[in-house]
Amino acid sequence: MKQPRAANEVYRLPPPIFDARCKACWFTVGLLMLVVASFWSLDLQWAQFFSAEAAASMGRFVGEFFPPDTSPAFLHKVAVAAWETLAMSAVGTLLAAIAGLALALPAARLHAGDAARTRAPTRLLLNALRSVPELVWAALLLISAGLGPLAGTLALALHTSGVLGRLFAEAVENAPPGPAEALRAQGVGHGRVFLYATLPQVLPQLMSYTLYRWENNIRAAAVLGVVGAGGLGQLLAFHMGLFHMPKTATVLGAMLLLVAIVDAASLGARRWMTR
Amino acid sequence: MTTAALPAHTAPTRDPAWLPRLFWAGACLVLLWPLLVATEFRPWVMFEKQSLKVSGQFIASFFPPAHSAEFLTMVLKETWRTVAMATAGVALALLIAVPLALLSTRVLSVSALSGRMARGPFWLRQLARWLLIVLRSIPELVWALVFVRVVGLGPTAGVLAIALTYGGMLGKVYGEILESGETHATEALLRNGAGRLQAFFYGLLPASAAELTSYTVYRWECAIRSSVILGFVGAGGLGQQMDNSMKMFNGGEVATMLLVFMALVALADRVSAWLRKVLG
Amino acid sequence: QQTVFRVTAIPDESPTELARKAAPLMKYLEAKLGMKVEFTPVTDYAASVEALVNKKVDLAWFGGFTFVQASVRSGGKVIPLVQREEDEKFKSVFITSDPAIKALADLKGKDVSFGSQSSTSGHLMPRSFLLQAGLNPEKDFRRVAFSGAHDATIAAVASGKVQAGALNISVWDKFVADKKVDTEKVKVFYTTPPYYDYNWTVHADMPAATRQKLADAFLSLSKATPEGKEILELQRATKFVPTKAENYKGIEAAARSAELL
Amino acid sequence: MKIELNAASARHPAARPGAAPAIRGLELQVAAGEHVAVIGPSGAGKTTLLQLLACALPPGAGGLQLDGQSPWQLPRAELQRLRGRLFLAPQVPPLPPRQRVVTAVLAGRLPAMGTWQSLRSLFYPADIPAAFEALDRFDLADKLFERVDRLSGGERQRVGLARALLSPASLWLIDEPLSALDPTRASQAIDTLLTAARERGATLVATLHQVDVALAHFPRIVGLRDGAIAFDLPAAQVGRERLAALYAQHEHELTGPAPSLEDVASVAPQPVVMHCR
Amino acid sequence: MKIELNAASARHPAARPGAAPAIRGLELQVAAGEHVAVIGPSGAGKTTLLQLLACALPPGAGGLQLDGQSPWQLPRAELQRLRGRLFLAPQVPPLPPRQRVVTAVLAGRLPAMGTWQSLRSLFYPADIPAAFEALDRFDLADKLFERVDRLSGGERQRVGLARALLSPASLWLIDEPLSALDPTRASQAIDTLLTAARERGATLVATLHQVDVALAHFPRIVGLRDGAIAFDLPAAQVGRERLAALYAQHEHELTGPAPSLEDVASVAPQPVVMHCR
Ligand SMILES: Nc1ncnc2c1ncn2[C@@H]1O[C@H](COP(=O)(O)OP(=O)(O)OP(=O)(O)O)[C@@H](O)[C@H]1O
Ligand SMILES: Nc1ncnc2c1ncn2[C@@H]1O[C@H](COP(=O)(O)OP(=O)(O)OP(=O)(O)O)[C@@H](O)[C@H]1O
Ligand SMILES: [Mg+2]
Ligand SMILES: [Mg+2]
Ligand SMILES: O=P([O-])([O-])[O-]
Repeated sequence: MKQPRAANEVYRLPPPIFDARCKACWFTVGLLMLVVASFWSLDLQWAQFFSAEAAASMGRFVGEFFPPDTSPAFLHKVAVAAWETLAMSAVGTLLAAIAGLALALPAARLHAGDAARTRAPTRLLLNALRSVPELVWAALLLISAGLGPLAGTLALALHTSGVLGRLFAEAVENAPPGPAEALRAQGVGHGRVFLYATLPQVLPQLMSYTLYRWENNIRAAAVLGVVGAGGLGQLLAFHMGLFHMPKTATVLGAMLLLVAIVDAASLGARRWMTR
Repeated sequence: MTTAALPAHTAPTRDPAWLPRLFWAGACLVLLWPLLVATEFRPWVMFEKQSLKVSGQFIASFFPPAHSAEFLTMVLKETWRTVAMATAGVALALLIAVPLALLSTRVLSVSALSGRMARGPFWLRQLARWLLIVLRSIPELVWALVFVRVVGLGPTAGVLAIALTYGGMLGKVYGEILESGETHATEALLRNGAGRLQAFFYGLLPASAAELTSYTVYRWECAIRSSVILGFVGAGGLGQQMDNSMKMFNGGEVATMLLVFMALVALADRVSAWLRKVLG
Repeated sequence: QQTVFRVTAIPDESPTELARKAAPLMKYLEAKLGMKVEFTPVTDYAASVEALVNKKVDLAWFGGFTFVQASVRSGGKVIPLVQREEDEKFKSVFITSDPAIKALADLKGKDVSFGSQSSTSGHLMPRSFLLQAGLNPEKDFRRVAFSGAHDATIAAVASGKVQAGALNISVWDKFVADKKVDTEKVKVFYTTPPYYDYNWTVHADMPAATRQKLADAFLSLSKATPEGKEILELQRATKFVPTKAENYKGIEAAARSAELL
Repeated sequence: MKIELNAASARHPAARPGAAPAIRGLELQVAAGEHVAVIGPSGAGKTTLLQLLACALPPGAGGLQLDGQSPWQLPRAELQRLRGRLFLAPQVPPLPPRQRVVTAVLAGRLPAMGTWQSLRSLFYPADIPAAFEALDRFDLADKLFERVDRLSGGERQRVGLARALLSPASLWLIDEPLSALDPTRASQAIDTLLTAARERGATLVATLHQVDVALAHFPRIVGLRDGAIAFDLPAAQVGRERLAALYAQHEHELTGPAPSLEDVASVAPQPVVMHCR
Repeated sequence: MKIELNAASARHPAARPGAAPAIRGLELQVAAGEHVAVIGPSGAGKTTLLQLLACALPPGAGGLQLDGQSPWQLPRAELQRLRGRLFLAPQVPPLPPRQRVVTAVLAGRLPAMGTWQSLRSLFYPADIPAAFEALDRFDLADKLFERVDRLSGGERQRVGLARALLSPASLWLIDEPLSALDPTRASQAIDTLLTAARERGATLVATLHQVDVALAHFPRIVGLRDGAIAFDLPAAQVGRERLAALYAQHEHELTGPAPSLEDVASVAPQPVVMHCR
């Protein structure tokens, strides 16, 4: 069989990609400038940071955490607080995942030809939900729901719905289009195309975002404690402010444990689903 | 040609996955109950007349947003400060996150190609994971206090605190994005003898670049929002002002700053969408 | 030779307010010390303690309890320099928006807000007097909240978020004077006995000469000069007087018995 | 379902601005119930043609009519209803990972299922016997409850085809149904598809690279090249020259004479004389 | 590269606990530079066999030796070096979306490139002429700078094959290289692969469903069925009974006599007498 050879050199570089690249170049330059300007305008004190004395001082601080307070009375208190934090973050995340899933479809452009009329308003709603920090939501809700875990839970749920809605929408937009297109060609509606074709593909992604947000919310719930929502956060702020270092260490240990559990759950869930 | 005409076997009548599904659904419901109790989940109390009235009053105090020239200049200055700290913090966080994420990604493990990861790399990966967990589960405030001791009050401690916690978060999420995408191409490269980094750049990155950048932009946006903690160590910023006005129930000021937050978030969204388009 | 003199303060009020209050004083100190003086407001009590203990600032405005914390953490290496005359007999007030609350005992089963957990007048002393009155906040109140600052406590009580709160009397007086609070709705129902509070503290490694110069600068402030008048009024002080570590033994004892130290 | 394409052109939305459309001025009439095989070199536009017919890609110019209606002029609800009567089996089986075979196959019936029923079917498969039956006709019944990402290439492809048997469509557009199948299963698959199409009177348009199979099983063959129709003939009239010209490589056109017969014939084992009936 | 499989078994890690291993007690010796075609029904274990040879799946039992070494006993660095001498082209081309063809093709050369050079090549392709040349041999040179997700199915497959030409491997494991190709391009592709393998003395193991192509081009044919070797013969000795038995359907074994010749032959156009040389 004869090997056909091209007589001409075909490979002139096509412009479009390089155009895109160059837009990217400009973007990169802009980004670098922003970073440089940031560091420059902040007048950061690096010199003091890299000295033996600095390391020793930080070491002493960390050393104060040991040994953590393991008296049964305090452990019991921490366990109760950890449970409260876990409950707040779990319920908040669950509510948010449901809301996020419901908002992801209207917020996504499901295929190239999708007019996506609901996309802009839904995105606006999602943006608004997540622009308001959890702390502010909590403060707002504290007024109507009163002190206690409910306000914290709902604050987490509201803020997280905004976050998950957006992340879910993007995961849906990024999913390989093949399976969905096949069903769409058959005239199956958006919702069912999502359930039968897109969801199985993006499920690990959604799951890992949700579990990750749960983990995040454990930390956030800790911060919310400051606003009177209780849990590990209130304990942490209390003992940290009073320089009760061994007690602080116990609280930090509990937070570490919660985060590690959720991390392991997320790892396990992903392994289980992508096996 | 013979096909189904030969009834060699008959259709099963039951889905074998049925019982486990039922069991897990039930288990979830049973687990949910104590959680709802612990959070005192009674959302209807919010819709009692008294509650509605107070929240209505507070929301009403949002209008008009504060717009005195002095306040606006202050907000402008603090906004830049916040943006600068968030940018610097995230930039430093990337230095921590990228190597750790590459280290902890299983898809890039050469030994895992053989089914099970070898012991050495397994523990190295585990170590990286734990490092990431510790980095992100210790609240920014604690880090900030550690750093105040050596760099004093001011933005340095705040930026470092953001860098460490966000390094932990970014590292973890990068790892997850890399692992939950399509890994077929990467595996093929590794199997054909390409190096780890090569496989990352030629197989994994093109498939998840959009996702990775959009997450990074999102984290930047979070850094802006979480600048409350920066105030703890005297770094200032919008978050601190917001916290202030919130505590004082100064609705007008809160409204102005929320508008600024929304604008920044919308900007981040725009950038993220554009990047997705370019990379996607 | 040091070129910048760093100052901070515990955030018993909002940082903007702190910065506003501090500005003329810093200008004054700059002139007296002959070097640049920089004031950094923080929102966390612990951060200001850590900063002074580790000599990252030279001068700090402490409450009685924060001073004790700094003294303990540094092994006695901080020196209280001056205090306001008012601080020798400082008081806290308990306020409420609930007409049913008329005495400390009525607080049982209510939501109560303190200031910051590290606050003297907003937490330690009110708690100490509550304990003396036979009330244990953790057991007897429905919920204990920490608003973070005195002005925030007023706001929390005024908005009905909590039924009662405890705070610094001078902030209360200022709010009343400035008509920032509706005294028809929010009322003081208990005022504590007096105790030693706030001071300006330096670290012990400061050269004695500088220390002296600093103390003199504070002590020579008087309402007679327009500059002194402005500063003293902002600080809500009649004049500054010398102080010493022994003054705060009582606070330390209260902190130990309330198990806060 | 009847198909009419009048001078239709189509291009992929993502194609380079300068590039020629993938389908150029195509004329095609297919009667209801007819079976047509589309053959042509790689990149000819076969897949694009099927997408055009499946209303997945709007024609850039020219007209498309299905059963006398212009789908792109229909109101959305109507279009959706029309689509419920189409079935497109893409070249790569469109199976999301983690789905079970039974769910993937039953998905073919979605247009005929109510929302509620389709939701329920996610938790408990709605019609296990039907899925079993369809799979069995492709010799795959034993994989009914397997996950689709744990199948071999050929098994996945057959799952994609089994879906067609459950769809309520009257126009089947099947893109390279045999690419991953061994000869026996290929023959079984094409028999099954043709029989099933005949049973329910569905129109069948399939693209194929197996010229021999196409000639043996389909009464009508459309040759596609560079987005245009090279020939449209009854199978018996498709001669070897036509095939040689259809599959000839581009360079040859430019630089030399039309490829000799051997070029094409060499695909088959040498002693076999192919494509001559 | 020399291959030796001694009573090797292998199962997919995700396979059901009770399921039989996909490869069972396989004996296979392939000399360096030999060209072998593996044929067999869908689900026989062809892909699994290639994965086993590519050190992608460890043998559960039995031994695998490549060039006299047991890859699974090698230290990891050695194993990875060995992998650099293997090339596995999966059944579905492993092309990440958004990548350009030139990059995807050059990725075949990664084992021979330093990290730095491979990074640089992301920004500007390192060896455009080599990629062009490789693509040209598959009649695809005009798509050099196209994005891989904007190619037709056959074009994608050829990109995957072009990658082999750039890889520094001495053992090529190619999984169904022709599944999406038309006869002419299939013939060209298989010619190119065999010529290139011969040129560099590489061992080539390819799985194929096109029995005719396998018999015509490969000197040695291995028939695989149910994870075991059904026959391993020179192409000339593979008779039609063997093929018929190889591809027979499971039901037939259980319920009826061995399939008649026509069953298999019907795959080819009727008048053609296939597989008989
Ligand atoms: N998504 C796309 N975007 C842009 N161009 C495309 C896209 N898909 C295919 N093309 C181009 O359109 C032309 C026709 O492609 P099509 O997929 O219809 O070919 P085909 O006949 O199905 O080929 P094959 O036999 O290889 O599957 C080709 O030149 C191809 O490169
Ligand atoms: N990832 C997997 N997990 C579990 N089982 C698998 C997996 N991949 C394939 N199998 C099973 O292993 C057996 C052999 O599959 P293999 O892919 O090797 O077949 P094949 O000969 O390549 O078939 P085809 O011609 O259809 O590609 C099949 O029964 C298949 O169902
Ligand atoms: Mg195609
Ligand atoms: Mg296979
Ligand atoms: O100023 P305080 O320490 O009393 O809050």
